[in-house]
Amino acid sequence: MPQTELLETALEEARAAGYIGRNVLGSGFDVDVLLHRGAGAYICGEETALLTSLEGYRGEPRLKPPFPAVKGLYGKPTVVNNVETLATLPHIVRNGPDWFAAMGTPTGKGTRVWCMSGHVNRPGNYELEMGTPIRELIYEHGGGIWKGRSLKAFQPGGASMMVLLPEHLDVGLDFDAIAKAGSMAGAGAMMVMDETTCIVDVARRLVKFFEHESCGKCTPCREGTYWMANLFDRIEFGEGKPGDPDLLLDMGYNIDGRSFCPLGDASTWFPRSVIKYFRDEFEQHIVEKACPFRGEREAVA
Amino acid sequence: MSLRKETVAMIREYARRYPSAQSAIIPALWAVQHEQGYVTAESLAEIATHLELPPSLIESTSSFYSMFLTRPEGRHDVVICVNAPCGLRGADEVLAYCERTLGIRAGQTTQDGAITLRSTPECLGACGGAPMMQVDHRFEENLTSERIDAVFERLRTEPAPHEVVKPKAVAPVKGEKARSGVEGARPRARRTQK
Amino acid sequence: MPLRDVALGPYYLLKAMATTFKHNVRPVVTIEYPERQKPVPPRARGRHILHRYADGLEKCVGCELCAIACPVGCIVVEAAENTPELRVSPGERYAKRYEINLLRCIYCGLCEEACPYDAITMGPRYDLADDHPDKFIAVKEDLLEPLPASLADTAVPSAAPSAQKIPRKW
Amino acid sequence: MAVVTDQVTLTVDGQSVTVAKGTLILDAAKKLGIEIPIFCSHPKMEPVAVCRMCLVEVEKMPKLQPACAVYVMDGMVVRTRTEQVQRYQNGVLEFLLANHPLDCPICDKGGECPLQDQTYTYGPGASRYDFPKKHFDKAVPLSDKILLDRERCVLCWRCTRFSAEISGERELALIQRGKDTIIGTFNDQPARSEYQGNWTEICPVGALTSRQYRFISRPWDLDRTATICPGCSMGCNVHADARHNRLGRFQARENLAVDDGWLCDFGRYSFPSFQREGIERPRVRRDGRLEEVSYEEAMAAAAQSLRRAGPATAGWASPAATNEELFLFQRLLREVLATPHLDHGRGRGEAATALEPDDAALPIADLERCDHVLLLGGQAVIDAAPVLHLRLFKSERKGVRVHRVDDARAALEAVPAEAQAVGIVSSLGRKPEVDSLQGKLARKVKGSVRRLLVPDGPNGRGATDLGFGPGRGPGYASLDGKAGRARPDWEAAGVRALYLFEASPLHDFQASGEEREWIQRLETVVLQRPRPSPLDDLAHVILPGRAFVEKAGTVTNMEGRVQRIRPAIDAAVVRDDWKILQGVAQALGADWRYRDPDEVFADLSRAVPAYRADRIGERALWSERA
Repeated sequence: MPQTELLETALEEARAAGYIGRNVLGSGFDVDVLLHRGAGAYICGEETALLTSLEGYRGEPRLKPPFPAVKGLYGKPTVVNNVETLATLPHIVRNGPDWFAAMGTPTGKGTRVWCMSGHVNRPGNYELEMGTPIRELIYEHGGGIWKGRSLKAFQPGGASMMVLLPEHLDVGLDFDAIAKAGSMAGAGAMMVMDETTCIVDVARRLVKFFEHESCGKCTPCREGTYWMANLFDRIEFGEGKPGDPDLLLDMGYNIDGRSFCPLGDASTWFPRSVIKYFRDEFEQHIVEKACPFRGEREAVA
Repeated sequence: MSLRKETVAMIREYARRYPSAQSAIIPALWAVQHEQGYVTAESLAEIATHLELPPSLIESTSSFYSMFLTRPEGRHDVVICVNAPCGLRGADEVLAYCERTLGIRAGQTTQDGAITLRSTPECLGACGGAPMMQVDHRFEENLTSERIDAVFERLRTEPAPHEVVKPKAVAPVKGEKARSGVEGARPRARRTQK
Repeated sequence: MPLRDVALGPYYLLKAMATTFKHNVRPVVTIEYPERQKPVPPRARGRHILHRYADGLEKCVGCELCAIACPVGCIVVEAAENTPELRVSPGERYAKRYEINLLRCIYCGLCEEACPYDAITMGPRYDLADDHPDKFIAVKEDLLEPLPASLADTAVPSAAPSAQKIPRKW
Repeated sequence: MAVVTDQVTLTVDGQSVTVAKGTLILDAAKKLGIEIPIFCSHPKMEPVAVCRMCLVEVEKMPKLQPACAVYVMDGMVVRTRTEQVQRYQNGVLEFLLANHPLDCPICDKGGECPLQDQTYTYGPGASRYDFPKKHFDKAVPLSDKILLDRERCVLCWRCTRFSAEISGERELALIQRGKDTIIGTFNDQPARSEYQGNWTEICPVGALTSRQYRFISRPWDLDRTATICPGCSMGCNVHADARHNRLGRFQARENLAVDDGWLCDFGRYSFPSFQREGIERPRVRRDGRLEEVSYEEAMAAAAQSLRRAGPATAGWASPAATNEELFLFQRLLREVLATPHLDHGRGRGEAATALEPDDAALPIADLERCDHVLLLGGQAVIDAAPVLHLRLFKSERKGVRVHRVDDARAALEAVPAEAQAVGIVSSLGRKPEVDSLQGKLARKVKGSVRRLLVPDGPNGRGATDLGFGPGRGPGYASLDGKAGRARPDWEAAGVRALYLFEASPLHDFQASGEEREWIQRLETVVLQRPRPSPLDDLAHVILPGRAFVEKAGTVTNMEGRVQRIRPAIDAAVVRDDWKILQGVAQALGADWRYRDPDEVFADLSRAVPAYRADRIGERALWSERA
């Protein structure tokens, strides 16, 4: 059943039960929940872009300051929360803050849902205590790397985060620890890659995603992602030139921290970390004028 | 004026629901797409009249989001995610298989008008079930050739979703997750092809 | 006059004649100008040439960079837009009027340097003489390279002759 | 204890500067003479910081900050030319140029293009982008006035923001997203805005260009003249750019008090009507045929005929003539020919109402300081002076309530009694209504009520001020019972000779068929005009004069501001109008010895003291001085 319908039904039930609407449970407090559906733009995950989109404009981020808490939706103070936060709230309300804080590490309390994808035997969503080692997530819950292969690399926090290597498997799943390892926990999407993965191809797909999702507002992101996507295409399909990895790094310098919102910055993190760890693979693509992993592709399972 | 009375009433209602009529643009676009299956320039102009906004604004907003189709396509919309997690689990091969089976390229519609096939770099949000495809806003996950065949078999006879579901009063429209924003869905060929 | 000189007279005479006749068999150094012209070095800067592409379209787009680069201000360019009916150059723009005052020109070649399309170069012709100063104002038709023979009857002719209504600046 | 002030002190590139709170880093740097490159930033629009060209280093901020969007703070330390900034500027220009066609040689903006200039100043020498560039159709007509080249567009949003923030029409919009973003109108329909020319002017690249100026000239070839737009009584300041003595374009010359830096399309694109073709000589009708003669002969002939008619002469001057000419013409008629019949209404019916000093009591810039503005007549008033709309929209954005009403009763109701400053804007034709409305409003509201009427023609105001009408002399002096008749009554008043003085093809003498018949019966018609006119057939003496853009002098705009006009193109082939008027007067026996328009102005300001501004161009607002 489509999620919008589920949510709409839930809202109707809540309204009928008097949990939302006028005079909630006789408390004299009015609150209503309105379901507003977006229409397909990753950039609307940025809080100001979300507000702009809610106002009916193109979902382009706004200048900060003023921050949404000061001047947000329709110019009024606005709090923007994501689903993860809201989903955690009922449990904290029910069990108390101490129960929640008892879990996890001193710097990262509670639990978090990790969405594991890629080359593991059991991909899916896993809610784990903060601080659980990544090894446990991949090898116990995820059932290890598929087809008995070994791990090449993984991306711990979603499409934009820097790549980590098998040596980082014992890092705990919490924000500080992952940051110390050189990446970020981000959205909690764990992408696992086995030894046969072409890391250039993965970066290419991610950069194409950012190119597609760039709103086009600021120059570095609009032109930079387009250019990077072209470069990755070229390298992956055997037309790369010797200077291309350095060109990518230099473009990363010109985009990261310069774009209007973090989407542009984020588009460069994975490619740059990949060039750092796997520069030889880039060179191989360029020298051999082909992707060295193409032959080992899986057919439809 | 080609929109149905119910749709117009919905658009008017949306305009009242928000502090500014502008906010009703996206719900109104959904309502139109839900009625017709796509949003033409004509409908954009009509939305503009009902919301009392300049039409350029409606086009500006609608073209920004990738889920609004601008021209009639096949009855069913099949989108294959080729972003990294799906790519790792064989999305390219799935796409190639679909193209082979349907005898069309991504971005085209089958001859009988049943299926429009697309691929998108935009994550459709089912990385755990990769490789996946989205059929009329519903997910088909963990694809195999047998599953794909079965889905296509079903789609060849089913009517288009917007022909089945009538718009409810003021309810958000049906649909599960993104229609994709692939190249083919962008309005009008303004760019001169090289 | 000493007798010795008288005696040596014929000798001197013969010696002089020998010198004279020696030149009869030497190669000729004069050129029968203007019937014959001396070849000039390849990079000589003579009168300008406006070039065409192989298909007969003019290279000049009328950007006026030559005019602004010219240190003596001897070039006047006016541009116009190509239309489907009258296509003179490949882009959107062509030179409707292109004139060089050859008397004012110092043949420095900066126009050639400035040209972004290699449309103007300095040619080999240096012998510019005429009987009236007005004849030294070279208009576009004078400067343009002739159409390739193969295209002569099919190609679109250059635009109408430059209008002279506008007062000259020089 | 620190004193709380509205001033903050910051350091830019090692230099200290004190500016008002709420100043952008960009403007603070500008105050020090430090240039920060920009594309999207425009002083009249809200900052958006989309082009990212202006990023600078600010101490204690980890990322580079957009100077066009960050406000100064006390003690801020800004660095604009560090290695990091320079390397980044190089990079962003490389990005902007990656898909830019670099067709500067054929681009109309080439030579005055910020992208070009900044690439030379801050940019890389070469691009590393070696992919095929994005291609769009070249020169798509956006309307009959504007062409759009999407390849050149750098998506700075200036034009779309103009459309939203300055003119409020929201006609241009961004379409698509990301790398496919383009600007355009809804469904590629032709743009209908009256202010499109401003889009071309604020475009920092050659994406939006004017059709009329297309390939006319390179900017460095233009002869630029600072003058006034001949379009209407607004008196917008323009640069008239001509090449080889042909006008190529008008561009806005910002005057914050008048035009706020914008022009309307009617005025901006009016220049082709002023183009002079060929040489013209005076002509005199002999035996029914017009014969070419010298100016002296023609002026003598005119004088002879006019002397015969004497007080039965009527004089009509275009509301586009300069103050100097109007003053001389007025003297010629009143003093030399002793006739009281003067008028400047363009149509026969428009002569009845004359302006009063108080009709200019509300300066244009003060519209922003009113709390209620009544636009009586709505769009009709805007059509008479289109740039007024931009000022009114700006005022609305600042919180002024602008009521567009067509009915005086509705207008009276629209304004609440507690209003502090009320402005009424209307056109000359509705003067009686405005007068009564102002009276009623003054009784109703607490604050002041002022009015601004839009006269016809760029110098309609000046014509009235200088007494170029039947009822009042220069400076609204009473004529002591010697008032003349207005244009509709000339026939009845027994006028036998007519002296018509046209000065602009946009504001010429418009005669109905009936009036033409009357003119045909007259014994003398002297026609002084800048270019062939339909009245030539009726004239007995034709004296070719100069048009608005060809002469020097002053004109007075609707708010009573006296501004100088200068010849943008050389019309040496015809004589100056003031010289012709002086010549005719001398031929009639007057002892006039003006050597230039400035001497006329000196005389004029003695007769009309309000025009005695210390410097021409300063305000000579009637209500304050008369």
